[in-house]
Amino acid sequence: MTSSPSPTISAPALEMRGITKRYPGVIANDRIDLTVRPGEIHALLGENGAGKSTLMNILYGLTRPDEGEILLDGEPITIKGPSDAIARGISMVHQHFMLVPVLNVADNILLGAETMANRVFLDRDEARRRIRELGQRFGFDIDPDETVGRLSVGWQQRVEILKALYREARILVLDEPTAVLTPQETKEIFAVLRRLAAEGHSIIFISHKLSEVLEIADRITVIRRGRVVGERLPADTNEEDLAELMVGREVQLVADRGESHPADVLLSVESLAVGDDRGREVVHGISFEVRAGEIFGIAGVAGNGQDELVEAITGLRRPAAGRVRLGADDVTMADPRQAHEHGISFVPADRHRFGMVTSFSLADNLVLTDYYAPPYARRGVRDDAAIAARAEEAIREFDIRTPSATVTAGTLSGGNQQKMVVAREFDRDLRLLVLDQPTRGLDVGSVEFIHRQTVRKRDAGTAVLLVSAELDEVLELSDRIGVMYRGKMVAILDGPTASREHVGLLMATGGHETPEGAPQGAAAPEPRRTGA
Amino acid sequence: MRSRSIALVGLAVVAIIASACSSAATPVPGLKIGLVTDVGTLNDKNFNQYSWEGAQAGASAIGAQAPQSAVSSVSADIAKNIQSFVDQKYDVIVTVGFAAGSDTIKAAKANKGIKFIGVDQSPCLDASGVEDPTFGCKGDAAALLPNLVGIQWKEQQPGYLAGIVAASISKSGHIAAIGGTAAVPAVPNYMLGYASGAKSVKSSIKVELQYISPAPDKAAFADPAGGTAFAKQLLAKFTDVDVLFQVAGLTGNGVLQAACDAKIYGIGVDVDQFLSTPDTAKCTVVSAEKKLSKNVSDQIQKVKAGTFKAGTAKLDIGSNDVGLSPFHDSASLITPATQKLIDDAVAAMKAGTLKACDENAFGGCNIPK
Amino acid sequence: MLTGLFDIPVLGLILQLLDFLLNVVTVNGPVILSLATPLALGAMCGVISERSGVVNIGIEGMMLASAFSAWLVASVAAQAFPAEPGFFFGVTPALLIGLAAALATGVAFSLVHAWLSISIRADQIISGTIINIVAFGVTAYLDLLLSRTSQPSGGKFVAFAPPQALLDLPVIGWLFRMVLAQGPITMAAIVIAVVFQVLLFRSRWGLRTRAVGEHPKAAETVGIDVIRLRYRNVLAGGLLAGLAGAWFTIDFGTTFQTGMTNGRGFIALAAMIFGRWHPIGAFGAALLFAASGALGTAIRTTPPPGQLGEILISIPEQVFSALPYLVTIAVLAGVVGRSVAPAADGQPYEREATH
Amino acid sequence: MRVDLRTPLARARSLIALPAGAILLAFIVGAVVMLVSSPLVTGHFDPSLPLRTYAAIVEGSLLSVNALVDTVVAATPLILVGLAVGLGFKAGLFNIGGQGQFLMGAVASAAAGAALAHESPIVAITLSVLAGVLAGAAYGFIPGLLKAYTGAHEVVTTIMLNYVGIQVISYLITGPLRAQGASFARSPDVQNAELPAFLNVGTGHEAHIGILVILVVVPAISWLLYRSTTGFEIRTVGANPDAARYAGMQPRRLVILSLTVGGMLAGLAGAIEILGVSGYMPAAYATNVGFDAITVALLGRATPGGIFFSGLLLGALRAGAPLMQVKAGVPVQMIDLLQGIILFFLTADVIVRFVFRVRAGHAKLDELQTVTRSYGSGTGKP
Repeated sequence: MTSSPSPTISAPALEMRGITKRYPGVIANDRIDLTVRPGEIHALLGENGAGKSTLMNILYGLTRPDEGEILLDGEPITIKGPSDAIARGISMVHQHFMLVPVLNVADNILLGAETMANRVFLDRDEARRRIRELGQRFGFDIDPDETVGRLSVGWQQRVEILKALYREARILVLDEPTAVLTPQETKEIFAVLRRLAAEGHSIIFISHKLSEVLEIADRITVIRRGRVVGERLPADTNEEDLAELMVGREVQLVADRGESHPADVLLSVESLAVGDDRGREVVHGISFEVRAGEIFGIAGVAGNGQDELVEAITGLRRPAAGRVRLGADDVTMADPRQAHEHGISFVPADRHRFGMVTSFSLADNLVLTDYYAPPYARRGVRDDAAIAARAEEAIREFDIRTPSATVTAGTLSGGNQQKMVVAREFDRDLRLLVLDQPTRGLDVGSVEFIHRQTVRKRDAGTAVLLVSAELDEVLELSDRIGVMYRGKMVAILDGPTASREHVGLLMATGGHETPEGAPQGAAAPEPRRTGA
Repeated sequence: MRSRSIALVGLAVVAIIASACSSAATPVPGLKIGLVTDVGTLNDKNFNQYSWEGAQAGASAIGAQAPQSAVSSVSADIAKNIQSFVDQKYDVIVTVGFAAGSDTIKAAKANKGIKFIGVDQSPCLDASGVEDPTFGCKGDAAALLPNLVGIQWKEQQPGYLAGIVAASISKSGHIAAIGGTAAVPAVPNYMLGYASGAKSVKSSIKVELQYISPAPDKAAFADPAGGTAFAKQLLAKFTDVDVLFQVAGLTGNGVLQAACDAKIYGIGVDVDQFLSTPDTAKCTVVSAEKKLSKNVSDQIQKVKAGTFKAGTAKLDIGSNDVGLSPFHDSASLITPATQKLIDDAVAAMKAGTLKACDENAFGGCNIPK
Repeated sequence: MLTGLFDIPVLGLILQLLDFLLNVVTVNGPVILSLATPLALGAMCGVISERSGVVNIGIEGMMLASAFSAWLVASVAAQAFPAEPGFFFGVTPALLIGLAAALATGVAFSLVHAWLSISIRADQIISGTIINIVAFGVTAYLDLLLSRTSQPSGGKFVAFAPPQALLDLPVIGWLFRMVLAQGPITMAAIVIAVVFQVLLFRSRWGLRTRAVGEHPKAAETVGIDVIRLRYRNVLAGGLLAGLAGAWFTIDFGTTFQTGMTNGRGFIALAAMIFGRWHPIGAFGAALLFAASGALGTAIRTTPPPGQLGEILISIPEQVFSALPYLVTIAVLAGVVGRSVAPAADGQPYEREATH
Repeated sequence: MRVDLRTPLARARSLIALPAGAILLAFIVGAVVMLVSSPLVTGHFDPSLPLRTYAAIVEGSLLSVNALVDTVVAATPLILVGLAVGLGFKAGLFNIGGQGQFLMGAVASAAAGAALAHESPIVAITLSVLAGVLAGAAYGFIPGLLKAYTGAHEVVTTIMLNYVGIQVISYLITGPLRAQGASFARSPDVQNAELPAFLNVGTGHEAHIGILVILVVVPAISWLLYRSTTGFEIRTVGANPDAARYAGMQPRRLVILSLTVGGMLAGLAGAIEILGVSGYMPAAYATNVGFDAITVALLGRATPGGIFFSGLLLGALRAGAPLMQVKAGVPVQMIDLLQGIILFFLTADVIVRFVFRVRAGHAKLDELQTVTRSYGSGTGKP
């Protein structure tokens, strides 16, 4: 893009021209142009898998482009690796923080850009001094000796930004920086970013969240399927426009989910308290009910206890207190097998970790939770014919694109893998369907398919518990919406009438007038460990 | 590409089979002598190695072709190796070590036409001629298995002589012997003889008898570093010990190393260690020898000469099959008085008036509780 | 002065035991330290490699191969360059050449391990197993063949002789005897442990090593070449294993014997774990394991008098031989505190950002 | 996807292409080593030495009934312990403890055999074998339990237990189990518990009935892994422990089960060796079966069928070793070396692919990915 819509006259700090990167079978980046000016916050907007990360990995030297060139201050350069990028003033804050949890803040920041007392030894005193100074300059007070693993996610992100500043980065790339933040933390980080931009740093802000992009960016580049499909100034655009660019057609933000006909209460959760892996309580006495034939959506910023709640209901995690009932049955202490046999189906958030075995055949994966029971097995002996028949049926019914049922599941596309999980979990005699981020990272077609299937299950009288970090997904599908904030259910709203703004506010503040989580002193940071 | 590798494999197979068939023929005149080692290696500076040297010497003495060795790397190899020599129609098979005893008896029983020489073995048979599971040894091995001779030694005799030397050269009156393990009779035999020899010179002498390992394992016989460490520890505790007798194979070579490091006297075992382990020659005063190589060689020559005598050959000082090595550089340490003590003891043992230790029915030493 | 208390039931027994332990350790300090040397060096080979994320169970094989080449090369060199032992540690050109050969062998074997586990991302435990099997096979094979020719040894380093006045000092004289009356490799091991400990936690290399072992991706994103750092560390580990091997044949002893490391590489592995992947900790664990062996020996050779002696003698001596292994299992199981490996230990690193 | 469209024959070829290539390359490297060292073997440079060596191995392991009997007898423990290691791989575990489990089985069956030496053979054999199996199982159970409940990594615990096992045996055989009257430390004769020979060709090469166990065990383990739901669970835990938990399986139970069953197999092998081959247990019983079995399991890609054939191959090498020494004068350690090199080329399959231009399917064991994975992850608790 040579004709920039920006009125700024300063020369571009960074230009990427005609960047192309091909992987077997896909073109991740197709002749992408990107121009970033000094002091500009430039948003790179696109769906998951649109090619944003590839582009940034190329900029950072983690991946080599097949074609195209990169110009820094008008000079063409080649970036051979991260150290090369860093040396040229380009730094990156990755979506999954690149911090070593067991090391302290200072060591994490020093790593790779060590301040040396002599040829061999580090000068930690000097490093601490510089870190404190930098932090104060950008409005936060950080303890360089705190172990990073003990910091909250928001503070970890500040460490990441400090890392970049310590390296005197002029161009700072942030990949989905708000994905794991609370709205309050997001606000704080935005303040930091604005300050950085004011000091002349260029910031590339990667996101797929329209509202954030509109709030923070000076300029927005939208990419779709590896191509730049448009550039906008926030003043000249709106969410609908950006969404259309991003997804490639007019998106109906509210899908037709029909009317629900809820019946009796099926799932009832009473004062449920759940601890995390380290034994700290992260779900504090939650109560709610889901009726047969309704979709109960749980909205909330990721990391507010949703995962633990879902794992407690599906038996993967033992609750610390409270009760979970399914109809007349007490399933509080059920293990996954018992939960399954009570008619609970679960589509987990991380399908590669929980939902499937990539080295197993599609057929084996389709019976992963039912393998032990008739018709797939009798008295401990598998019935391969029945398993094969089941696979054929599921492939047909759920439109799983595969050459056969015997291929290993790992060779399927993400969408087809999720269809496989959905086929297994939806297509059985079940009472409660628990969906945790069921469409994360999927293409639009698969998303629609899964949403349709979900509504169908509801209409068939199944109780559905839907957890999603995508507020839009929750709003789109839910008959009722519970909002989780810091391990508590702060509100339960009627789905069709809930307003986006209201839910968003609840997610961000928990319903209090003044948002909690005012800046915390670095001396006593909230000891919350990231899941990354 | 595929055809290339198939051709390669095919060629190899043909070549191997062809050479296997061709090499099966061509008989060589004279006795074919094979040696099966105990678990370990051939160069163990111990039974395996000196039996092997004996087999070589014996073969050349009778003009037979050079003997062949088969090393046993695990316990199960011993029987397999013996069988392999049997299959190849060897005439004399030497097996080394007490652990090979059972397999040697079995093979000797099944192959009466082959002569077996069992080093450090004493065939113990029941009346029916199989190995006696109760170790009563009621059967007459010489009659039941006329093709097997087990060689054993009265190690207590050279041990006794070494004890005389040790007591005579010790200034502190405190000496020690370190054995690999008490679980192998030869070791306590040496050591108990050593103790009584020393006491015969000076009844007040203090003698430390210590064993490195409870079992005849690697630590006992194949761990020189462990032997050095054990000896150093002993010497650290008894700082006045000034003569150290090793009865622990390769582990014992480490013991001699420790003696050298501590600048005290060492006494070698089995062979003349002044010659066999030159690294520690400077502190090796003498060695308590059994003439292993010579005895194996003798047995082979007896086979050739037709004087082969089955049963257990318990070799002793009477036939000079055990004794002390030359003193080499240490000759000046040996006073005429000491030499006389040695000569007298040898004469008395030969005459049968002196027992080197509390001997049991099998010619070994009774181990005191 | 404590002996008066020895008659008190139970407590008296414990006091007697402490007295005995103290006695064993003081008397045998130098032996314990020299026996700990190959364990400590082997363990530090493990530390340096695993701190960067490469599991190394091939220490045993690396030590064995190095012991063999130190012996063989020193022996050949002694014939080529005959020389009188020098003043310091009885050094001769042959010994130095042998030492160099041991180090080179350690590096060569660790290069194989590095290539397999870093470059082609093979399972690191299998790679270590290969090292062990090949090292044993090749040394045993050659040793047997070489024994058919008579091969005099190339001699050995001798222990340093500190001034007697130093050793006679009250109380600390013992310490001087323990540390100074040692061969060069033992002394080097002490120095290496201290230097390595300081470097690991205070130098750029140490920081990077720890980061790579915990979170290689994070290290890569700040411009650290994970692959190169791992290679370097594994090869440096090979140097340490080589030094440990040389200890067997040109420092503590003079001859090579098939399989002579006799499982000490695996005790080194145990020391590394027990020492919680710290150089000093590993050294301490090695000392402890060596002391455990010395204790077993002391109980048999010179048991303490009285009831304590009876109790100790009634313990099968195999218990003391098995102690390092049992302690390691207990540590791993968290019975005696927990020892946690670097987070990325054993995981191959793939450089290209995956999509 | 591609694999699926091939004919079974092509699949079979792709399965054995890499192992076969690795073996061939190892033999070539071994030949080079022999060639270089031939002056030390025969006193002069001898280009025919490698050929004579391999010829002797082939003759001693294949070219006669006796040779074949030897091969099968030598292969039996390798296959059994190989299955123990392979089963571990399937469950995502690296069982280096085959050696210790084998030895425990051996000593237990020796003890039982000695105690039952005068019972009827059926009773004596049955109970002695059982004792070995149970002892092996117990020795596999320990690392399983430690792994399941404390996260202690099985690689380290099993190595440690191997060495502990040596000391246990030293204690037992020099102490309570020592045969009275025997001149050296060994257990008493098992007498009636000895496994009878079913095929005795009258030449000292006996096939004892123990080898028939293979005909039962190999299909049984295969059935367990691929036909039973428990096997499905084991394979799931091995491939993805989190998914196994999600699917309602009990990873801890399966970890313990896999190592215990592995211990049973290794213990059985130990029992068969003592009752069928040696007849008693010496204090310094030496074996290398634990490490041989790792090669067997890897060469057989952890599948029972593969382990059967690779066990036979290594058994043949072991069976041919005596004749190799006798006829070619090459030290037995050449077999160890060959084995290490086979393992090397198996692991460094890039070399095999390069040399033979093999385009076979991915050879790495999927199961192995989980083996070292848990090594550093803190507890590694399933």
